[in-house]
Amino acid sequence: MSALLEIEALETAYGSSQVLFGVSLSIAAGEVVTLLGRNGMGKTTTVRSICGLQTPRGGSIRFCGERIDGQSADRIGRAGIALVPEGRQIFPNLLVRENLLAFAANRHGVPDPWTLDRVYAFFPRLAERAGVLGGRLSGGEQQMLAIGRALMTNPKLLILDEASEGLAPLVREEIWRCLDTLRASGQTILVIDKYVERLIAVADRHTILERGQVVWQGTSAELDADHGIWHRYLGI
Amino acid sequence: MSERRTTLLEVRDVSKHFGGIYALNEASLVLESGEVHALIGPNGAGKTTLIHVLSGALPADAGQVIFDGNDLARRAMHERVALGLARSYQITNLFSRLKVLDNVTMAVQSRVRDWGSSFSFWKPFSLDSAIVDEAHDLLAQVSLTGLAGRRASQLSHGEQRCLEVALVLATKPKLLLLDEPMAGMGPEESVRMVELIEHLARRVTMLLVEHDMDAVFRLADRISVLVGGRVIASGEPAVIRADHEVRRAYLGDAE
Amino acid sequence: MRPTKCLFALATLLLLGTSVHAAEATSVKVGFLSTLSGPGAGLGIDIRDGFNLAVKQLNGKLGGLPAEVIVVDDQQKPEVAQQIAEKFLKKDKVDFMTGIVFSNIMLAVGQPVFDNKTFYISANAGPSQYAGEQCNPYFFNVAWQNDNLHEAVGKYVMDKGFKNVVLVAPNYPGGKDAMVGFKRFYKGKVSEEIYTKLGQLDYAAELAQIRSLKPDAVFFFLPGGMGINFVKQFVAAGLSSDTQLFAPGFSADEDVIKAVGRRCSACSTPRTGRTTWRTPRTGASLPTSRRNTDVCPHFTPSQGFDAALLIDGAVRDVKGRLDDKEALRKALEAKHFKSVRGDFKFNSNHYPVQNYYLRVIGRDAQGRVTNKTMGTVFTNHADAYVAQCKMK
Amino acid sequence: MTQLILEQALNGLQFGLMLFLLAAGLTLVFGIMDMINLAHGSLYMVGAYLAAAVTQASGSFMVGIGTAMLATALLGALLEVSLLRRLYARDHLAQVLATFALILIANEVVRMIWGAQPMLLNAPDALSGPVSIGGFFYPAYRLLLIGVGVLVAGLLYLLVSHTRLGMWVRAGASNREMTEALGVNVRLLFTAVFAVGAALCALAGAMLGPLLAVQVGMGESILILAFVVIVIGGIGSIRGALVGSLLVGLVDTLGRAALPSLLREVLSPEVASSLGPALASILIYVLMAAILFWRPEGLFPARG
Amino acid sequence: MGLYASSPRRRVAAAITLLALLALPWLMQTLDQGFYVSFASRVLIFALAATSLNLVIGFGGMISFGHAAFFGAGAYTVAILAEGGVHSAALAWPLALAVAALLALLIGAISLRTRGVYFIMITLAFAQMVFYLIVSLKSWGGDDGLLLLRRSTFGSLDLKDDTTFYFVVLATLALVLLALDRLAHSRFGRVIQSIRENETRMEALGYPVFSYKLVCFVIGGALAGLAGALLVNQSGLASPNLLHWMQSGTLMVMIVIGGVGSVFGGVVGAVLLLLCEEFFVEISPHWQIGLGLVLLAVVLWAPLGIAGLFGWGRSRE
Repeated sequence: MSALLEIEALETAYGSSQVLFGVSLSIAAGEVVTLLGRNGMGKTTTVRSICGLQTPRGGSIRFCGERIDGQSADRIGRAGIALVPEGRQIFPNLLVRENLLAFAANRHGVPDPWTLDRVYAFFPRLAERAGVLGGRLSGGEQQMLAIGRALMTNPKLLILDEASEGLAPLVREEIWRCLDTLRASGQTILVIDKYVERLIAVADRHTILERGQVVWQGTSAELDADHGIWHRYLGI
Repeated sequence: MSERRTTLLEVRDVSKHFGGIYALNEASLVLESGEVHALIGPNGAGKTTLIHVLSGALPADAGQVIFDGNDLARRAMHERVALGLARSYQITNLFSRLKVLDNVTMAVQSRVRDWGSSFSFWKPFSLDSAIVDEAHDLLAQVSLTGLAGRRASQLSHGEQRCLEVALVLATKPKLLLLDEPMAGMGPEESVRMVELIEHLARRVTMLLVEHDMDAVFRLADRISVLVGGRVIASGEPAVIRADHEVRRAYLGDAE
Repeated sequence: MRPTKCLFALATLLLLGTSVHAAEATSVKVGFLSTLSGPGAGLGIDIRDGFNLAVKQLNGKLGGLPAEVIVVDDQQKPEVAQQIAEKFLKKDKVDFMTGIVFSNIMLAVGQPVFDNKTFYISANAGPSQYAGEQCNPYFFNVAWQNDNLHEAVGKYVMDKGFKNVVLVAPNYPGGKDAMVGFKRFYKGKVSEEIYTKLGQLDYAAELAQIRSLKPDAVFFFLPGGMGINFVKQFVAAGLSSDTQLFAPGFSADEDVIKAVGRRCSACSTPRTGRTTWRTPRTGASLPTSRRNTDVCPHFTPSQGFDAALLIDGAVRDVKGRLDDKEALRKALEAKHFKSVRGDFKFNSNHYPVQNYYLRVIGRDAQGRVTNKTMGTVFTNHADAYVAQCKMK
Repeated sequence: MTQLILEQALNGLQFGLMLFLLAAGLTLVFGIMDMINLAHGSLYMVGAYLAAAVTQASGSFMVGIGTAMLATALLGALLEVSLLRRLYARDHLAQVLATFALILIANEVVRMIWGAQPMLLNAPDALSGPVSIGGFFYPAYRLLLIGVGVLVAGLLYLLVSHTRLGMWVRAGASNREMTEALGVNVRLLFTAVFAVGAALCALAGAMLGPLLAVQVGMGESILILAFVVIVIGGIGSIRGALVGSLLVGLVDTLGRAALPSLLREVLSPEVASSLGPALASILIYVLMAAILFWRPEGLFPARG
Repeated sequence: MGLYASSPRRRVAAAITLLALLALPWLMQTLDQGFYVSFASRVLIFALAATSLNLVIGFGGMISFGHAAFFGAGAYTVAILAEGGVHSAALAWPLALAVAALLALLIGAISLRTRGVYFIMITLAFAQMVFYLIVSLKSWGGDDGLLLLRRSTFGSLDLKDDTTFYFVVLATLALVLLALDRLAHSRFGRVIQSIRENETRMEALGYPVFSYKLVCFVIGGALAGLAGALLVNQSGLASPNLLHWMQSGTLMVMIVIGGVGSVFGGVVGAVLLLLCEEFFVEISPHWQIGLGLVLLAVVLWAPLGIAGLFGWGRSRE
């Protein structure tokens, strides 16, 4: 399995405060990988660095073998990385349909591309709300829309930051099921969330960040076997 | 902690929504004077919103906040500070182009009850030596004495967080709202900050919002857990640690 | 250098320094302050060209002395004009000033000029104040008093039996004078006096108002580009079929005719000059820097031309002794030149007494649009304020 | 009386729609880039001069307008890439001053090329007369302006609400970072928006040229009105710009037409005749201050 | 305050400048260039107006685009009073100051509720209101402005004399600059400058930010009114163009060229700008292209203005 995304010794800072201290991580095509850790440990910063929203101070990021660190966010987006950001950040002034259509693309010639219809079939709720302004959606619907919007770009790598944060249990479950389906279809995914138990079922491998450094990496089986790790790095 | 304590702050069913999303949903909370009360919860739970509502930066949509016997509903931010309610910021929020000492003197000078108002147009500030002396005292308390002449922007992140605390302290608050004082700090800096807060805890009541659980369990007398804009649990650290709901909220435990 | 020669030089210098007013000036300095940019620029440029043409024909001299004409644009702003005037008076120390087009600018500049005892020869602006109570020995006007042309229109409109008239003018002294002047001789019904902003260019609202009033004639006084726009929009609004348009001479000058073309066949305008002045005295024509003057007769430059001739005559009369203000004033009053647009003489308030003619825009023999002289409205007409003038 | 009101309403509509041409570009630049561009009025002036010059040279008004729009769009894009882009991140004071400097430069350059006097730009002869609508005459050219205004508003509506470009523009206005992360080159998009805004300026300048005057400084007074419009409408909102334009156009025209006579009903003629025009001319600024006071974000805030 | 360097060197420079300015009329009379005495008065008056705006923008951080309203209000107050027969400077000038202050209080109280761009636009809107109001009121001269046929009288001083008037202007400006320098280092000055640096933080420290800003805005407006009162005496005309937004823009240009937030920034900018206008206009009628380019360059590369270049103003980050 060749690495789709390869991060080495990534360092990122906001002004005078450094957040990442040499994060290394690799994701192979078709893999689902999680990024775990408590709040403020650098998960979102890692994701923002990958997407070009934050310029790294050191280290390298390769995607499909090409260096992408330091490139502009739109080039990285077109290269095939799509982000479902923390807090959804759907466009409140665009209709649901427009949120999806605006970014529809199949730049890499995926044989069975995501289209509006396919997203609607995937999230029937969005089809019902197609003509509603994004800002009027509930939290769960917004998350579906954010995922759908990312899928419309037919990305090689889908990144979800806080995939189920702030959602009601039933909605949360629906999001998980989506990830299951996407994984089954071969989509490469990097996901950040807190529900370790559920993530163990969804993902192949896990990475735990603590104060800007990778402190543990392993497979789902390994994480499942050692609940002590949860409590050390993730619990209260 | 057996002495009788009086209620300093009472938050009653406060709600705040942005568009269709509730950031605070009938949140209630009681703080007793003298305690360090930690507020924890996942991202987006409404912690910072609650701090904003308490400090007056955002108006609440519903509910009541009683501080030291005063209903805060219609009080502007600066009036709340005068009552003794001061806040720090999650993202460092200083006078970055000013010198460290001037940052603190600005904060000290704000106490109208001690110095009178600042509508003084002619007398040079350099004659207000009492204010400057007090500022030096405060800098000593947060161990920034040697850096008084630097610009705030030239300080390291950890030093800036300490300066932030000094600014809040300078207003001589009865209640200190500390919003993630350890955010973005390295390990050593965190330790220093914990020590500083521990030191302050003897003098002032605190509401501490923090993600660093080690720090929270070390510092807090009581902990409230905010999830989905609602306080789901409130109690002593051991009780919270064992609380089923809290574990679910934090770990997704399906036990 | 021999000491005697040195002494002689020194003595000459002293003589020059102490007895300047007794000596002849070596040149004539004229401060030409006018509106040369913006929508009101047309008139100012014409006057400047006329003035310069005269100086050129006099071989660069006025009254036999080398002429130095400093031309500055006032941007149609009173406070800009004031600063320039101050500079003319205190720095350049000009002997004469001229050029101002707009009365509001004239009024803003006048007092300091007079206080400085510098002669102002107006080639256009003729505010009622300076004709009446505030008349001044240092102010001469070779064109007309503001009201005069409007009086002529008023008389004509009255004579022709129009019964219901709407008046349009900008809200500034010249505009108010125009209304007063018109009504001095027109005694019929004025259904509305519309004051617009000075420099206004869109008259949609005013035209709608005129349409609703259904007048049989409209008298407008809108100098420069304002007039062009008004006529264009008046015709475009379809008002020209029912309503006769009247304007004072400069509002139907060549600029306007060219811009408006044949659409303005309804315009009637009184003028002060009887004939075209294209070939005055020396037979030269206007410089063609701005337009081809052969197209049709053009009036405004003659005002500048006359101003130059007046200065020329007066300077000649006093034999270059420009510091003898009293003599210079007498010489100016004597007006020793013949105006190219038909003769006139100065009244006691230094405003002209002259004939006023009516012109109608039409086509000449070659089919070109022009304005034709139709007849005399006033003969040896003076202004209405002269009685109030107690010239010191 | 009804006819008068109708005619004045048409006048207001015409004025408002022309303002809209200016405000549309301005509001997008303002809303998306958070950039105060005082030089917008200069683009209007340059557009008008180009239109006049090309019309004189070619003899065709249409060619004049087309060329002016293209050339001004190009100029706008050039300006954006070379200069304005550096100002997006700067504070408003820097933006105000830098674009104020552009006004000075543009005015002088135009004065150097075309001289200080107004340029002549006449409407095609066919449109110089009146047409009869519903029993009264109305200038054909003004009707054309209304038509063009409605057409452009319609096209802009289609562009903004029914094309991907429009979606990107709206998306970029509300969340630039996310729009970029989804693969849209927002910098290029902004340049394009700026160019379109410049072309609309040129169109407004060329269309208003025959009605007003093509002269140096023509952009400044109308620029302020355009700012009033977008502040009323909500910065960044095309719909707000349209509503704001029509509101300003109608309030201004009807205010000037009706206020003096309304006042005459209640006040003495002298007071009314001096107060009427004064009140009428400040009406739109009162409107703007009132709207800002009660709805500080304008009528249609663009950011959710 | 740390933002200002108040060095002895600066005091010496100020003293030398003052001496030079005191000697200027004598020098100009000797050279037979009396015009420049009057011109210098004008420059100093604009320096005062720019300084008043610098207090608002540079010190208070309020980007007011309507300062011309206060400038014009002062001028019109004096002209209107003169029209009514009041020529005493002791009465008219303080009244001009008061009228401008009152106008600033009114405009500020409403405008300061808004932020950022909206503040810029609402101050502009108010200034436009004042402009159009004056333009439409025929009894106050309308478009033409109001002539002031004689200068104010000031006790036994003969203000009609250009030199005397110059000294009055110079004294006024010097006093205002001294006061401003004191203010910059006073408690109030510290508060408004800190508000400029970080408004929310000042609010969070318990300062009633709105009141401080309003007071600063009113002082700025009042001083602009004083400048207007002097200007109408210098020029003899209260013109509506004094109230025009381009006038606000010009004052802004002055302080940006001179140095935003530096005590002498307004003076430096006004002197430079007016001198350029006076002398370059004779070199080329298109000198404003140069001005525009210089302004662009200052904005892009020297955001602290001339004062910043020479380190007179607040030091750079």
